[in-house]
Amino acid sequence: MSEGLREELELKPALEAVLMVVDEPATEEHLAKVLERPRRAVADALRELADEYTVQGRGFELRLVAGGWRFYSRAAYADAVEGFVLDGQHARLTQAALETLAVVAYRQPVSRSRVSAVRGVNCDGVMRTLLQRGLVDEAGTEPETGAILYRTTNYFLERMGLRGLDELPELAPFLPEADAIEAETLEGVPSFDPDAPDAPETHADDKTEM
Amino acid sequence: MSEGLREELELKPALEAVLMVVDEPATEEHLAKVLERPRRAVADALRELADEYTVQGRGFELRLVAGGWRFYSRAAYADAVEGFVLDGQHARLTQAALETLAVVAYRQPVSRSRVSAVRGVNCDGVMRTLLQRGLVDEAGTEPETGAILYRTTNYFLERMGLRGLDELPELAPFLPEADAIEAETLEGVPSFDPDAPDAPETHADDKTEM
Amino acid sequence: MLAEAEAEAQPDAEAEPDGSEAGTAPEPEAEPGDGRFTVRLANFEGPFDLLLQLISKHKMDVTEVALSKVTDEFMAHIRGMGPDWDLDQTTEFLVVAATLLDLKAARLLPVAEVEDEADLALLEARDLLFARLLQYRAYKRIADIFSERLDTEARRYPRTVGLEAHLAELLPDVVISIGAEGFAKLAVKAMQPRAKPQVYVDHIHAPLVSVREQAEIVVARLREAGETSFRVLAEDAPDTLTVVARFLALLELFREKAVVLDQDEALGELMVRWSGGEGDGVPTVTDEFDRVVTEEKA
Repeated sequence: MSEGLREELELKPALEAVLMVVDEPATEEHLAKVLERPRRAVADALRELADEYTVQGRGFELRLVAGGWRFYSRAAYADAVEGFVLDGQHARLTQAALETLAVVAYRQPVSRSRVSAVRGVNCDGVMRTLLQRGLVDEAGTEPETGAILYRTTNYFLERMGLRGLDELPELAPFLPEADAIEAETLEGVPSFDPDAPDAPETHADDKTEM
Repeated sequence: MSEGLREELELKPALEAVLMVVDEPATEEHLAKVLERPRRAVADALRELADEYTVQGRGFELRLVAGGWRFYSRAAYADAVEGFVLDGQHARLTQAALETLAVVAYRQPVSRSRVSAVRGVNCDGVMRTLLQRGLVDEAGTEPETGAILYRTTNYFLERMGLRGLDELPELAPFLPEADAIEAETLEGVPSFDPDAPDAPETHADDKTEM
Repeated sequence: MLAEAEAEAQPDAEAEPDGSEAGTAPEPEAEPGDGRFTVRLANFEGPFDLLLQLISKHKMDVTEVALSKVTDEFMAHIRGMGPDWDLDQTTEFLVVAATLLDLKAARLLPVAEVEDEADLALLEARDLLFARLLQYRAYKRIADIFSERLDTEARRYPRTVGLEAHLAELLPDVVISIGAEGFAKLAVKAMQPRAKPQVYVDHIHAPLVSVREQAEIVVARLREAGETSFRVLAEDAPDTLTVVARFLALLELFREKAVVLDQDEALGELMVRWSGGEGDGVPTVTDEFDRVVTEEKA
């Protein structure tokens, strides 16, 4: 990271920015390294922030759990959070989650990067949701790349009302006719498009879905 | 939810606690329903919180984007965040894609051929890119011609940081002789909200004198 | 003149395509050229965009702009940029230059008083072209604003942290309401192969029409009919280009004194009479119009 970062940025808001969006708890070492500050300063700043939030009666808190720092909802407001999580709105999957689930179902076992390549968008966040909802789980790793593979679960079958994967409908009847594809393809891309993905792997990062 | 919740909890920290766990922008209606408070009170509290974070110079901000509220890291600390978050960086759009997106944004729902007519070149390939990136989607067909119509998505609003389409800048100032242009161009494009954090009028003015 | 004054106020006006031209060296503290195209004409010097603006504000007459010179300058500019040439800039130039050309053509056509509907239509067409140009420029500026906003927004990251395990357990059961068939359709849609990028050039190169070939058709018909109108001769032409080719063939035949042309009034019916005799030989129609247009010096 640039020399400028260390000079210009205040430590506390920089820590707040990072911790607000990182997925996994961050260790003091890692934070100190990326922000180029002494670990001691980082540790002090984190504790000061945590105290500020408590003093100000914020609904969130900054906690050190198992060696890493992370924002959590404050326990006093657990009822509100649970009410939100329990809300019926969470029974439904987003369109992105459904599509990703469909790709996993028909391509399993499959890695996240393969799914991203097929869908043309980064699917990391969505895959996390599907894991969390128990609809997919991990099924070993790809021998060549070491990438984690995913498959659908029994819970998925249950929610779909299927007895087994062999009851998933064949895709063939839903495929557009060959000539229809060709016509559509020709009509669809007459102009040069420097944006079009040449390497799906890289393109997949263009957009991250939640 | 229990009668107790409404009585005991302060609204602002309860909102903070809930917003810690939201995955996608949360609407004021949804938050009001879950917390059992009037929408007006929820809306006011959210705005007060957003102001507090700005006044206190926090590294995060609370924003209303695409109809919902959520926490973001503040732009000033992007370098620090990027030290941790590797994905989520967006590939830039080409000039052609940006222009097509601009026409769709103001003319939606609009067919490809109408967009091509404005830009003077075929836009099919570019439209496909925008579809793939989730910035536009299909919105039915034109009754007379059967041509597919396109509109911008919520994801477009999110990427642009807009609350809604009514925040798009006015087109009229960019047309030197507005009265010479078909009137429909000018309809339905109110100006950016002058209260918006980064008053886009200033961008607009920068661009007017070339 | 005004154009120069405005051009000077605009830093981009100093952009040097290749720095080879003497006498226009940028000022010492001026920023290095950003690769933007600059037009140099007898009556104008400055960025292309400024030229458009002046035309749009009626401060310059499009008929006084030497488009061929603008085109030559642009080609030089693109060459000067070498491998760094910009497809977007080139495309934009083509779009705008084509519109300017339309506009200029419309302005150059003779217009007397607005008497009949044809004249009105001509004026309307001209206004439409003009409107199209302005509209395109408006969207281009909006696109710049979009680009800025997208860049700014990309520096803000949303919180998308997963639920803690104890909360995730509370989540209600997932409801998948689209059914197995809907699910399969969704899979097909999601897995549909994306088209590979291709460069289609059909819209750039119209199919070639040979004036020589069209001349043979015209000669054959005239020999048979003796005299007919150009309208009849061009009646079955599949496209405008063929009509043009047949007209050019007529000009060539006229030059060879193989036809006699007669038109009573401007824009009236053009009558064509064969005067090339009975022999089998086809009068010489050169390939003048068929040759690939080579680059012309400005």
